Amino acid sequence: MLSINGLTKRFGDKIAVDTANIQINEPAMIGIIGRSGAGKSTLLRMLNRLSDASDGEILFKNEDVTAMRGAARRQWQSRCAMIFQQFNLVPRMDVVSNVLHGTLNRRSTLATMFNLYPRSDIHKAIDILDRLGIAEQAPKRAEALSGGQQQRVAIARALMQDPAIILADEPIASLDPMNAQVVMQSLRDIHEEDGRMVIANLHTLDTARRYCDRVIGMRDGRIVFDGTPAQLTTGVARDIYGAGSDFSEAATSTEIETLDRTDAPKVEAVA
Amino acid sequence: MLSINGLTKRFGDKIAVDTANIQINEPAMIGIIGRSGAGKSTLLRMLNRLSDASDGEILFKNEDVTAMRGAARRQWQSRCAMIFQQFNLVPRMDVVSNVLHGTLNRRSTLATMFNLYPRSDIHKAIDILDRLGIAEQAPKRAEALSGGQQQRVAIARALMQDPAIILADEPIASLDPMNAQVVMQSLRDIHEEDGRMVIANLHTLDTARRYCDRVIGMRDGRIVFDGTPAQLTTGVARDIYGAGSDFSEAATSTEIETLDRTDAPKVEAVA
Amino acid sequence: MTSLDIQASKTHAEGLFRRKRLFAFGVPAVILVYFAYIFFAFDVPGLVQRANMDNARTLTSDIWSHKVHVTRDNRNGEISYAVEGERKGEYPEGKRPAWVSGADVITVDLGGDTIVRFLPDNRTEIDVPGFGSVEAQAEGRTVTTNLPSDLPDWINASDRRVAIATPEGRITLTGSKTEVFNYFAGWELFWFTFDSPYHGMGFGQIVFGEQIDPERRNIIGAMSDFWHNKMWRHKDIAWALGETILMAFLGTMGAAMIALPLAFLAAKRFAPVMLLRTATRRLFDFVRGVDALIWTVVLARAFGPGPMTGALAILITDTGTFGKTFSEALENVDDKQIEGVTSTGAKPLQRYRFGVIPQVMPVLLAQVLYFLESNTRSATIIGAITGGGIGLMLTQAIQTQKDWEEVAYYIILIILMVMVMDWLSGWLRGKLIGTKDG
Amino acid sequence: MTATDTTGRAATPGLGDIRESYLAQVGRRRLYSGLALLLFVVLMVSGFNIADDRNAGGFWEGLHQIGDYPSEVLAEAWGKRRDLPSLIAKFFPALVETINIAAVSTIIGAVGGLILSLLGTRGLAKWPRLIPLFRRFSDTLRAIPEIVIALVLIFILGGGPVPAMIAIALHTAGALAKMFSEVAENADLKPVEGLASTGATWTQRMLLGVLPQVAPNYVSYTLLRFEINIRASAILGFVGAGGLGYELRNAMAWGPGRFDEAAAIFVLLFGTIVFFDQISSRYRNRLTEGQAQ
Amino acid sequence: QDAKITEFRIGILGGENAQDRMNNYACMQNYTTEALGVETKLFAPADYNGVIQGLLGGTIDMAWLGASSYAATYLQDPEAIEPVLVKQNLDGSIGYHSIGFARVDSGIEALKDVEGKVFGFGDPNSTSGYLIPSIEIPKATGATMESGDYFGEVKFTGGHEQTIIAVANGDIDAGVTWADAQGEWEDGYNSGALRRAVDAGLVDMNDLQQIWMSNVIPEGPVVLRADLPADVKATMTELVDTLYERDAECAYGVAAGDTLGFVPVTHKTYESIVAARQSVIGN
Ligand SMILES: Nc1ncnc2c1ncn2[C@@H]1O[C@H](COP(=O)(O)OP(=O)(O)OP(=O)(O)O)[C@@H](O)[C@H]1O
Ligand SMILES: Nc1ncnc2c1ncn2[C@@H]1O[C@H](COP(=O)(O)OP(=O)(O)OP(=O)(O)O)[C@@H](O)[C@H]1O
Ligand SMILES: [Mg+2]
Ligand SMILES: [Mg+2]
Ligand SMILES: O=P([O-])([O-])[O-]
Repeated sequence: MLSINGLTKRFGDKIAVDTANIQINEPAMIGIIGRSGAGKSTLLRMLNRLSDASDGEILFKNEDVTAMRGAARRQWQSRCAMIFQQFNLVPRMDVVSNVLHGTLNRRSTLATMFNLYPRSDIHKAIDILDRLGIAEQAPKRAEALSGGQQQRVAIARALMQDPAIILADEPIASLDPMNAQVVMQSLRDIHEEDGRMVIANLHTLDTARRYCDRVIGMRDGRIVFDGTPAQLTTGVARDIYGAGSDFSEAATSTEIETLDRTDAPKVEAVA
Repeated sequence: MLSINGLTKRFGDKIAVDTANIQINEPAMIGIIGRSGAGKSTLLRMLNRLSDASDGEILFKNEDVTAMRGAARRQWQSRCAMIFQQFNLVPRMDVVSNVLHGTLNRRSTLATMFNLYPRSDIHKAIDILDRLGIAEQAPKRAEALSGGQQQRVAIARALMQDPAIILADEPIASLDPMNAQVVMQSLRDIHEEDGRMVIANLHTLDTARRYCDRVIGMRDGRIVFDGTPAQLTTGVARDIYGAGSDFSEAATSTEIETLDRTDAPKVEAVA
Repeated sequence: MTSLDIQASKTHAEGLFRRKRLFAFGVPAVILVYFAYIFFAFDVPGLVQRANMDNARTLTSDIWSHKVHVTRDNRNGEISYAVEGERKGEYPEGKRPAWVSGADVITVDLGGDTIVRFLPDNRTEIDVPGFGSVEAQAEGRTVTTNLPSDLPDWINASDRRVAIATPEGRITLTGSKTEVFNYFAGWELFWFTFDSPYHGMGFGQIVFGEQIDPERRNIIGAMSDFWHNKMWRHKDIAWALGETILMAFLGTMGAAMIALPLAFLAAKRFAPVMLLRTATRRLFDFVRGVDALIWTVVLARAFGPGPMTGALAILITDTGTFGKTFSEALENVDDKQIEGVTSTGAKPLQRYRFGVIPQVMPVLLAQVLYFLESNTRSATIIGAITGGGIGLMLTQAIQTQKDWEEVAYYIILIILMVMVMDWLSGWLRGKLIGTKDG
Repeated sequence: MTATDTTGRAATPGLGDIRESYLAQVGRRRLYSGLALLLFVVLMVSGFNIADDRNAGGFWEGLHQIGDYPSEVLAEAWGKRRDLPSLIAKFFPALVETINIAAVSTIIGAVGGLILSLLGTRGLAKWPRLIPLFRRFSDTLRAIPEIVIALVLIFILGGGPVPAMIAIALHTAGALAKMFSEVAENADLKPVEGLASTGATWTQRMLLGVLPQVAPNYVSYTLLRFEINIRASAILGFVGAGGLGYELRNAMAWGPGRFDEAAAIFVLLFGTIVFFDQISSRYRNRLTEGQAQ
Repeated sequence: QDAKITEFRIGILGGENAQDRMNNYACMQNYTTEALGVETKLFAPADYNGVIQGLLGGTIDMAWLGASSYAATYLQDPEAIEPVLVKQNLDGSIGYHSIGFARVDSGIEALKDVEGKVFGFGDPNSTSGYLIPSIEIPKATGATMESGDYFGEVKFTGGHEQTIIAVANGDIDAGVTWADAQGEWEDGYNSGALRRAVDAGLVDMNDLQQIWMSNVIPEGPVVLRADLPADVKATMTELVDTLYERDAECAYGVAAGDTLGFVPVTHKTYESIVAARQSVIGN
């Protein structure tokens, strides 16, 4: 289905992604882990064609994604939604408008210039928001929402694209544990219910373990691990993170359960 | 010496200080404790005449401080120095200048405009800074100093005023435990060596106990305790803080020793 | 710290204060020296000598008062009555002020027992209380009087001209004419001129009273006569104010609309071609540097005098200013939003529309609205050069130096106009930036 | 804990309501922005037509002639380009006068604006009750175009640079007072209070407590104003006060034969404006950057 | 070329209060609208150059120019305008004079008394206010008109009215303006800038005295834009020509004082002025 062959990205001398090979044959939920600077974001940006690969190719259903230009590239981007750590919404616009940005590729430029969207799209946007549990935020400005809500708006925008693949670049890194859980669960639900492929960069091991069917580990631009969560032992993790024996998983955790084990007060989740 | 009679401050309906009566007959070191909003700052600000009393009087050596206006009031302020929680220095000016501001009341506006401070004052300022252990910071800008150093500059400015009374409004609330200790010790030394009266608002019990000859407790604007540190039992403290039986002194402590009892690393005090 | 170190510290601090003192004295001293140079370069001492305080007095009294001239032409004996001595202010045939009486001997009662009598044979008699009676006769080019040789300072007499200034009014006599000026508070003929039937009518009379002019309903007639007042020219002034605001509005908005697309060309992140970018920036610098003043002169040749020329001058200069600030704002946009929109497969225009415009709009609007107010002032000045709007009326009224009440009227209107524009732009700023979605 | 979705949904009011109210909101917004846009377009179009109508020449007829005048000037100036340096030298004193007017009025205006801004800022004012008074006063100063005061003063004081200088200074004081007080409003009051506690007078508090904080911004605004004032000073010369504007008007008015003079003056004026524009924007960048650090 | 016009634009020379100028021409505006059947607009730019530029740029159709302004326009574009009529004085002549004057109390009685003092011209494009005096006065003084050469300072006040006020106020010691030099000095002569200033109540002629007078200067022409349709030119020439007969009061306003009306004129009348202007440019 998705086949990444020898994908490489160079910034000057620096090799951010080094001949990455990944084969994905079914719409799985995949987590990419690795420490800061490992090349996770760069990989995802190449997948979405936000940046060009220096070498190698990406094939989706045997189409060469890396070769796409202009309209074809934009067409690809619309089928391959992306979610960012900082949400990357338009803060001054209302939530529904932000979600509707997911349809930009399909609509004529002129109509969208004046914010004119078909009524059916608006209904669909609100349905998606409802599915993510934030329908009542619909008329508010995006900047008025909490981080977790904003990320769910970003997911809604992604869903609005009706994409085959959803890429998520550290979607929960800016969120508190409670919101992190809600967002990850949403991604998982989307994967399970809609059967979409989800590839998420994650910087905590336990999240990857808990939500992903398959985990890819990167280190210094290279893929150093590719397997099931079960195969991801502490030893392997130490390898990926290049850490010594003092490495403790809890230090990278953002899960509520992990925190609950310490003395922090228990937090109730309220949507 | 200092006699506060029925001193009251109202902000609209709110009574911040309610008929406070305090008699101080000798230059003591006095700590005022009480929880946030108890009226400690308001009381000190009235003493320094930064704000006017709504009712009551302050007598110092039988002079009515509350009745002073204009130059007389500024004259009083120069005899009654004040130290603030946020230091209230001029951050963009050098340390010596900040200390010399303590002489403003004695100098003409024109002279200060042209930085015409007598050489003797400059020397004195540096001597004071030396006494507080920060002489080598003299030429730096105040904003370049650490919190503890800035507070010592503020104390130097107060000393420069050669005041009869030093008021200190939570002088250590913005400082880390190590700096807090240095600053409190400086105040204590000044009190002991120069025989100046020091009145300090403190929000931790143990600091008050450790450094003060006399402790005044305030609650909701009223003085609810006035006695020696020894008389300040945990029961009395609970009264002052309006806390239940779960009240623990450690929770309000900022002392290094207190912290040391927990697992925090030991810090060496460097002057 | 050792005592040696302390000593070093002290010396150091002394040095510090010496430097600070040098600075504290130096800056004012330099400014003082500069002012001294200016004092002589601008010839301030000469100016103080030349300053004409009489003019200042005329100005201040003219602003709040008016005078009615009673003039006898000594060659034909005709007597005319005119507000401010102007043709448009002349009393209609057969009418005269109430304080003038008599037929052969015309008596002008200036009030306070000061009385001027126009006698036959170009003779004039003036009663000034506490001084006595002055008699004068005009013959050919000379004036003879019974005045003694030593005169009080309010009388200025030669054999060609006599001027008497009493607290009640002024009288000047020359061979050709005898003039009496009677002063009154207020702006005369502000509402209606003498030829209007509504002159001298009260507000109530006009609104609720009987129909005054059989041809027209009172309110319509009164409005029309007020609007067409020949003396104060309310219609022309309203148009002039309108033209001034129009210049500011068209210039500012036009400039903003042109500068916005150009600013993209000047912003690094949107215009990868360096040459184009630099060219655009230099263009901005050029149109700004040439200044509205010169643009006005240049454009006047192509478009002639009028508000369009002024508007275009503002437009061109501000295109440069806006271009510069807009492109700075564009340089500082946040990438995240653009990237977010891009990642959905949006087309380039859509990227600008949703990724960039919502971000820069508040900055740009604030800037544009601020300029709208300040350009109202510029338009006043540009009008004075290119011949349009309230600016020209004001400068010319001031240059002719007589109708100071009109000048005052214009100044008040200009200040009000600028303040209203200031308020309006502030209000719009709040409305648009506070609520508008990109 | 995974039940967030359902709890979220339970709190949701009827989905239909949300749709309806959102669509209504969008409709309203479209209506308002549509109306605003329409109003703007109508204003622009009718404004353009009115201006075009009241202008002697029409916009479209004039457009192709836009280069006529400059090309005449340039042609003559180019023909006599050898005289240019001596002409520039000849008009240099007038330029100095123009710059002097701008400089003096900027200094005086800045001092006036400084005092007005301190007196008109909440938290700093010496007489808090008089704040509205000082604010209205600076508003009025700001609202009066320089030309008004200059021409009135020329009547009293006679021609020359002083009326222009006073006029620009007054306007500058008003304009700077507003910008200054916006800065002063955000000034940190802690140092001021610290100084107050030592018994410092109001002047000392402002001088030592406020000025050091606001100085970079004040200097930056003053520089910006200086650049504006050079333009103002040139324009006032054009309508009656001395300096470069006066020379420019005479040269331009005479027309062919003195276009070389006009060009020389233009070069001086343009050069000066660009020079000070560059200097002031560079310094302003430095000042504000220095502050950010 | 014979296209219909949609409006007719009259320019009025600067140097006087815009409102007064508009007032004086209001009657003319009505007659023109009546005669041409199109809207007539008046424009009163701040100075002479405004009208010159308007004529050159084709944005003004008719104006009464001064001789020097005519020469300026002619020199820049000989094809732009046609002189058609000239004002006739009460004695039938078509000339006027540049008058040098000063305050009576200044002690200045002749040009020689102005040596080292401040001398004021009007508008650079004025014949009487600049061109002629700048040629004739140096002949009388034997020095140039540069500041500091003979006169202490030479200024341009901007226009006739400003010169008169500047002299009356003492801002300048002496200045030049125009008059027909007929009638009484006390009245400001029969027509001219001084007469207008007197009529407007600006000055008292007793305060001023004449210190110099130029040779006769040909009165400036009423000009029409050359590109105007022939019938429009004919109508307007006829209208101005007969204005005095039609409405003497209006002619008084338009012609700045007492007049016998307008008579035909051609470019030939102004050849000497064109030459004079060229000679000044040559300097
Ligand atoms: N635009 C760029 N120019 C130069 N180097 C870049 C650029 N983007 C990324 N890099 C470099 O490429 C390497 C990989 O970066 P990347 O952002 O992909 O890492 P990451 O795994 O996403 O890390 P993080 O967890 O910090 O987001 C880093 O060393 C980074 O410095
Ligand atoms: N300027 C003011 N206007 C209105 N109310 C005020 C003002 N200053 C203080 N108060 C109120 O007066 C009460 C006493 O305040 P004060 O600052 O003296 O308390 P405090 O004991 O110093 O508390 P903290 O520990 O927080 O500094 C508080 O309730 C406060 O809200
Ligand atoms: Mg990353
Ligand atoms: Mg407090
Ligand atoms: O050109 P004139 O000013 O003399 O009419």
